[in-house]
Amino acid sequence: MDRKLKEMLFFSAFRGCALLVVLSLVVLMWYIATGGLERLSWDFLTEMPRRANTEGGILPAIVGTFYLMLIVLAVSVPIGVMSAIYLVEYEQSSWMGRVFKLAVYNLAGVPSIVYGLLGLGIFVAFLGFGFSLMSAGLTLSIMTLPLMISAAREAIAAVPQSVREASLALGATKWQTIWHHVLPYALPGIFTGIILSVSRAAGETAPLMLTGVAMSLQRLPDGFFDSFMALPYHIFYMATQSSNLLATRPIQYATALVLLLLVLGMNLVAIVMRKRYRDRYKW
Amino acid sequence: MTPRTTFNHELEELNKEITEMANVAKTAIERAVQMIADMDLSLREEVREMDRRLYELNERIDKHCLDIIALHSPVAGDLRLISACLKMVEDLNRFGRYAWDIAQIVDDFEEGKAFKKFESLRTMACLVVGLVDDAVYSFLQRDAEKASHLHERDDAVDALYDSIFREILTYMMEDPHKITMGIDLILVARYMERVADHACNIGEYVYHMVTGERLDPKARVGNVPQNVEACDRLFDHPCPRTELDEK
Amino acid sequence: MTPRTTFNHELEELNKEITEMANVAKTAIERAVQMIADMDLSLREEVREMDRRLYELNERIDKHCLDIIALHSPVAGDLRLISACLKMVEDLNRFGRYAWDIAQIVDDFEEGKAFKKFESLRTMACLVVGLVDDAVYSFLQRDAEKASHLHERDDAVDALYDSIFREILTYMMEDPHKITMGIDLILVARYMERVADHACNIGEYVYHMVTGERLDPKARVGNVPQNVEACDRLFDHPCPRTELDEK
Amino acid sequence: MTTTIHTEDLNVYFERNHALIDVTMDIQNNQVTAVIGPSGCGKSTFIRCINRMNDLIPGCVVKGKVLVDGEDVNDDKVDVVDVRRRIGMVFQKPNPFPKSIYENVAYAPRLHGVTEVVDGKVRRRKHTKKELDEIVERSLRRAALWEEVKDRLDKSGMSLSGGQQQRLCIARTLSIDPEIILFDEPCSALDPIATSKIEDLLVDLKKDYTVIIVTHSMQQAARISDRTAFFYLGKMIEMGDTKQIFERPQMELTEQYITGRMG
Amino acid sequence: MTTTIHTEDLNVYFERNHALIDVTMDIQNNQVTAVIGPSGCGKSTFIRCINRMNDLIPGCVVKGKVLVDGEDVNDDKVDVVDVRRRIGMVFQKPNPFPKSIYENVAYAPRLHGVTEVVDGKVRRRKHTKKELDEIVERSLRRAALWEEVKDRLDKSGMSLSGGQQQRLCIARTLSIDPEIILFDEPCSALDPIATSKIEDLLVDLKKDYTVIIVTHSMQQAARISDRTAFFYLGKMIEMGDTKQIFERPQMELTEQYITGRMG
Amino acid sequence: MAYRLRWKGSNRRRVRRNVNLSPKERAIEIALTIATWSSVVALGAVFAELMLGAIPAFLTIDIIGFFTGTVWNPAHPTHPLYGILPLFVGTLMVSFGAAAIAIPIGLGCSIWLAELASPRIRSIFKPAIEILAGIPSVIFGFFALVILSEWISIVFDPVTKLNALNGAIMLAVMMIPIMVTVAEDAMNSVPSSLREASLALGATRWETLRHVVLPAALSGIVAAIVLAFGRAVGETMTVLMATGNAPQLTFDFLRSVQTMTAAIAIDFGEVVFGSEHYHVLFAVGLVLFVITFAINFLADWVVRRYKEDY
Ligand SMILES: Nc1ncnc2c1ncn2[C@@H]1O[C@H](COP(=O)(O)OP(=O)(O)OP(=O)(O)O)[C@@H](O)[C@H]1O
Ligand SMILES: Nc1ncnc2c1ncn2[C@@H]1O[C@H](COP(=O)(O)OP(=O)(O)OP(=O)(O)O)[C@@H](O)[C@H]1O
Ligand SMILES: [Mg+2]
Ligand SMILES: [Mg+2]
Ligand SMILES: O=P([O-])([O-])[O-]
Repeated sequence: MDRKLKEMLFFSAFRGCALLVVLSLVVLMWYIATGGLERLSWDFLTEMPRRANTEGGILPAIVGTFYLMLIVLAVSVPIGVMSAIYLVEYEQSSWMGRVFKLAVYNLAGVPSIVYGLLGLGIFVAFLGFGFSLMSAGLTLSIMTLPLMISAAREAIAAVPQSVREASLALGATKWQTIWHHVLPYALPGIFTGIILSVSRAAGETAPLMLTGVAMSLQRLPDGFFDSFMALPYHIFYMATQSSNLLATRPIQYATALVLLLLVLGMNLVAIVMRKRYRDRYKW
Repeated sequence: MTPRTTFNHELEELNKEITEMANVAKTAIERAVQMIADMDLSLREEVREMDRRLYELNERIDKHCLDIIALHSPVAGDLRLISACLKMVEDLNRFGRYAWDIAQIVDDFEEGKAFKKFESLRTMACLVVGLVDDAVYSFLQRDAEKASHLHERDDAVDALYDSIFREILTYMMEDPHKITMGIDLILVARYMERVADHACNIGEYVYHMVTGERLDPKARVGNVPQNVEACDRLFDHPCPRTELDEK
Repeated sequence: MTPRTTFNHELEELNKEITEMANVAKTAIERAVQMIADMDLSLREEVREMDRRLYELNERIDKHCLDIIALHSPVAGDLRLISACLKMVEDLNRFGRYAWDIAQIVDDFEEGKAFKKFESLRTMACLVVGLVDDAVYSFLQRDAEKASHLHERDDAVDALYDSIFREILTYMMEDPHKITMGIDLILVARYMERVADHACNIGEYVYHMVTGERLDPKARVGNVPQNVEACDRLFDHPCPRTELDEK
Repeated sequence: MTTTIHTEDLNVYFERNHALIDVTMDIQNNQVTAVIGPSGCGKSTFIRCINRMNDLIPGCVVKGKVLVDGEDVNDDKVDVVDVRRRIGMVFQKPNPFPKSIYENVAYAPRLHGVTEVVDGKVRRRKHTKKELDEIVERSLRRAALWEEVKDRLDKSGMSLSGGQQQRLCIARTLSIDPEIILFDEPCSALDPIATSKIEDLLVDLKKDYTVIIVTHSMQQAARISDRTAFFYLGKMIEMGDTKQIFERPQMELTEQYITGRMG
Repeated sequence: MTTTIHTEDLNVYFERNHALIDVTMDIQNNQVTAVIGPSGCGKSTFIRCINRMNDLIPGCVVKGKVLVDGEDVNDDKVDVVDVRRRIGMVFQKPNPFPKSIYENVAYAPRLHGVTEVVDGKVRRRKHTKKELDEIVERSLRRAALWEEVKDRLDKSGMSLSGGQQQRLCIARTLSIDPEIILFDEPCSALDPIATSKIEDLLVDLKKDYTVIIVTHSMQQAARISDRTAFFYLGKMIEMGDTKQIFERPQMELTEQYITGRMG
Repeated sequence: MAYRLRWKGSNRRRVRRNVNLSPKERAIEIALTIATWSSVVALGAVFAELMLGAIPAFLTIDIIGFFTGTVWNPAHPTHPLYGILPLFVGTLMVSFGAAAIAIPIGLGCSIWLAELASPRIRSIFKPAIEILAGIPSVIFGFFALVILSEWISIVFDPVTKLNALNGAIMLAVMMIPIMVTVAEDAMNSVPSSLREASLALGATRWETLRHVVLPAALSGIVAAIVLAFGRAVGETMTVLMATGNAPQLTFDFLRSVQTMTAAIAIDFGEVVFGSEHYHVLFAVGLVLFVITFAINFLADWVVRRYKEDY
């Protein structure tokens, strides 16, 4: 019967697609992993780069990325979560909601390089932070803010209205309701959003290029207004600009592997958390 | 669109059955009274047949009412209708019994014409047939007003029964040979009195069915002129309201 | 835990009421018969009181049954119980009426001891009280077996009535002065026959209530030895089964 | 065209859970058969066996026979798609497709096309527009919905009220002219007024179809069904005429359940 | 401690939608009052006026008086939080907090603390552990749930069955010892057996509380309530003793609705 | 990244407020309002800054030439040419190329995942794909630069090793996880009751998928495509490293191209603050911003226009 045949043909094609996707990603990871493991060592992680990055480790890059994550965590998270709470629980005039929706929805899709321009214009030039950790960190913070807000907002809005009503009907005040019920139940979702945002910031390169990431430093940044190195930029730099591209390939691979592990690890945590959260609260 | 087709259908069925039963019961009483009036013994078998039919209908409607209650959980007006039916059938069934009892007694009479002499018995028969007729009518027409006035006429019947009883007693004392017949007459009167009683019961049920209120028992106390004038008409047209049957 | 507390509670209430009514009805009949047996006219007021009480209970239980149907949509056994109650109350009420009727007649007697002479009337009274007793018992005990046998005894009562009727007739023919009393006696017999009839009705309801089946009308045809031997016991102990009342 | 159903020693397992135990029963045609019982007793599982919807549940094993007109639907040789075409199903929550009302009803006929015999050869062709229009109108009329929607057949099925949606689902099922229609708690998401419309429709449908309905509401079973089956803990406890079940059930359990004394 | 409620010319508007029109009614204490009516007639809106849950709905305007023990809860001077503490509410879908059973019940008492008068001064303090334990046990007992959960108070409230969850919600409401308890279709998500347990509980609760219940099921209203109010299109059509409403309603509309002839 | 920017219940109206707020409650509300406004300001700054940066450029250079010029040579010491067309075409080539590869494969994969894969496989596959969506772009760029380009040069023997095809393929691999997660979500959120309804009418699984699930999920699928496309347009590092960075106007996939993002990233390395070049780069950024803005709007419009309520 042709109806059956059609079904079979299409379904095989879909299986083929899936296989292709798996294959391509496995290949990618395989190359990075095998290439990177060659050079990866404890020393590589804990030493300063030497001789124009051709030797030594990548400690400043790791630390720089870590600092960036810290700034994002400190700036974007509280503002993002608070905004999300306000938007879900308090906001009541329709125009403000619309403006917000517009801003957040569209700014999430704006290319990261554009945020780089912003950072350059405002933090580096206008506010005079110069090419520093602070400029880069704040830029990344603003870049991840839409992601943060919408993640937190979704998590908060996913707490069913019935829980709020239950709490209010017991004579709890609005804030008590939010604090005792909405936030705790939304927390895993918010955390997921936080981790995703921070890991996105960790892997982002383009804005850093405009806000002062350094090609090579023999030291750790000694403050938030110092210049810094970062893992993704280090990969880019070593792969395209450094003096001896071929000789430093192992370093490039290893750095890529480190970044990959860092970001994937964080994402994994986020996803496991979300899954557990979903299992835990089945409304 | 009124929903609940099945339920409405069942209620219609029930209504048809009870209408049939009411008409049969009424006719049975009328035939029995006709037998007294005209000594028309040919009606005997007919009355018996109707008695049987009433018994059957009693069973059937009873079961039907229970079905409806069990399956459709009627409330309000529907429930009152069904409860009225449940009770009414017993009374209607009794009509049949009494009609048959009367028919049997009339049948036994040696001196058929005896009844004719008892004007008051005739009057009573008139009253009772009128009562039954009105009871059935009030049910079919859902006429609470009419139903509420049956009691008053029943009181008239009761009074009449008392006087008939005394009359026949005197009559028997005068001529002991009439004792058998006298007793028969008394029983007939007694039966008719019972019929009137049951007709009143029907009135009570109808009243409750239509209004949702119980008929105030105190209303029974009041005494009302006895409407006997319709009597002759009744005897000439035994089923004056058969046009209702189609309802 | 059996749920539906309210419903169960209502059913219990209903059961209590109907038990009370059954006992009052039974007692009323017993007292009436006692009046015949012992010419104990002092019981008259008591019977009247019971008649009144029965009338009240009739209204009340009726209403209660409707409440339960309207509010709780009973099915199966519960529904059968309620339908049985709905019908039974009418019969029990009749018991009261007849008891009162009997009481009134007995009261009228000039020659009170007349009854004593009529052994068969006494026998009949025995039978009837036994029937009523058993009808009530079968209801209280949900005893379908017992309920199904009431008919047979009713046939005995009917037969007895016929013979009493003839007997009294002869008696009246012999002595025309006894006519009034004769008629009274016949009416008493008649009333008792009716009571037996109603007791049978109760039996039918109980049978249906317990088994869910209708009592086969053909079972009525069968004739069964008349259990008259319990009679004397009855007259000595008018309420032989009062221990059930607590149930 | 109507059909009898006969199940024999039907057993259903979900992994370790024995959800249906030795159900043997007969369902007559042109009747409404109601299936009642407490939650989780296997009512849904039972009717989903009849059109093999349980196939969709991973880990569900069905043993025993379900004979529809003498043919075992569980047989490997039987075409599931065809079984489902012959045995329609209406679900608990109204689930119209998010398409227009017309498309909802025309969907299945379009899929199946018309099977004709031309010159002795069996041929499948598409419906003409006119044929489809007719099918849609007929089905909607049959589902007592035509009058309410005839002026807006191109509106989304989702724009209807709950009760209308459910009738649309019924019309959709009728469009392929099934022999049997299964209803799984079709009114539990509806209010009393919508419910009573659906009930009327069900009673009307039995003239032409064999109808099986699972319901939580005993009153509903009482109101509309001719026969009632009572399930408890995966077993069929009692089956009989609805009147008999509700007036004098044979089993103690049934009486307990219908009088609300279970639990 | 119980309370009477009296509403006067209560009107509720949702934007342009006039959802409740001139509702004037009296609710007596220690009774179960049922509110019935077709879908969308304003039943929920009505009871949500009593504990001001409508405040949560954007665009909802409430006019008229709701006097609880003579005090207008709609008054601006009245503390909403306090109103809600005194008037408990149980919702359609069981909505326990995803906390342990114990925490679910202990939540509200913890919030409110104990108000004591020490040395002539009003003082608020926290409950001691023992007091809390007592409250939890008492509330759960009152909700007929204690026996079923006493061994697993630390398990999540979500792990209970639907009927148990609903009773947990009731226990939670009882924990603050409200004067009035409002139920908005508390059984519509439950099966008949669970429903009948809740109904029993409701009847039991009226000994100590004033109970108002919105229900879709007329049978339920009939079974458990003392008085019944019938709403239609935002108006209160009739209110009276449940027996009277179900045996001889005064209004034609009421009769149509309860006999299922509406629509 | 599985979070789609979806907003529920947006049309809010005034609710009745509690007049008797405790001081604590009031303070909290104020704090939250401040936080919210600061994020509004921060986000508004993005647009404002772009405008401010770009305006001087539009004042000094030929606007028409900017949009129609075919040569991009801003670094020329005397006659810098600011024709954005080569960059624009480069961007479109790479992203459309990527879309052409990613859409069919991604769609097939998401259908497989949503409809055919067994629950166990799905429960592993879905998170895996989500994790991959988080791989930093620089790593894809690195892979394209080092490995993929080698393979392409073996197969096609192109003019330059780093070319548009290289970028397109790599971008496609990047797009697929984003697409799959969002599209699979959309298909998954089609209630199974619709599937059951169709199957119960005697439809096959393919027919059910084709006529019921896909139409119902259409808005989500289109949104997935548009979203992924938007990411491709805005992607910087991958194209920067993969396409060879030659700002030439070409339609040959085997030649090097430069995208707008890459141009900004590269050129900022050497521009002087406040120079004309500096402001032109802001102008390019503004164009990019407008394009992605438009794409997002499109996605939003599609979702709303074809959204099915079930
Ligand atoms: N998909 C499934 N996977 C595992 N077990 C299932 C599944 N569906 C049903 N069951 C189990 O099978 C038994 C019967 O379920 P079924 O859905 O048939 O009950 P039901 O009578 O329809 O109940 P309800 O009235 O709640 O719909 C239950 O014990 C249930 O837990
Ligand atoms: N949040 C809301 N916004 C706008 N209108 C509403 C809202 N809530 C209810 N309404 C409207 O108010 C009217 C009454 O609604 P309400 O929820 O009180 O009805 P109900 O009787 O509880 O119905 P149901 O039985 O379906 O719960 C309806 O017409 C409804 O459309
Ligand atoms: Mg089910
Ligand atoms: Mg409501
Ligand atoms: O039915 P009755 O014997 O009382 O007329």
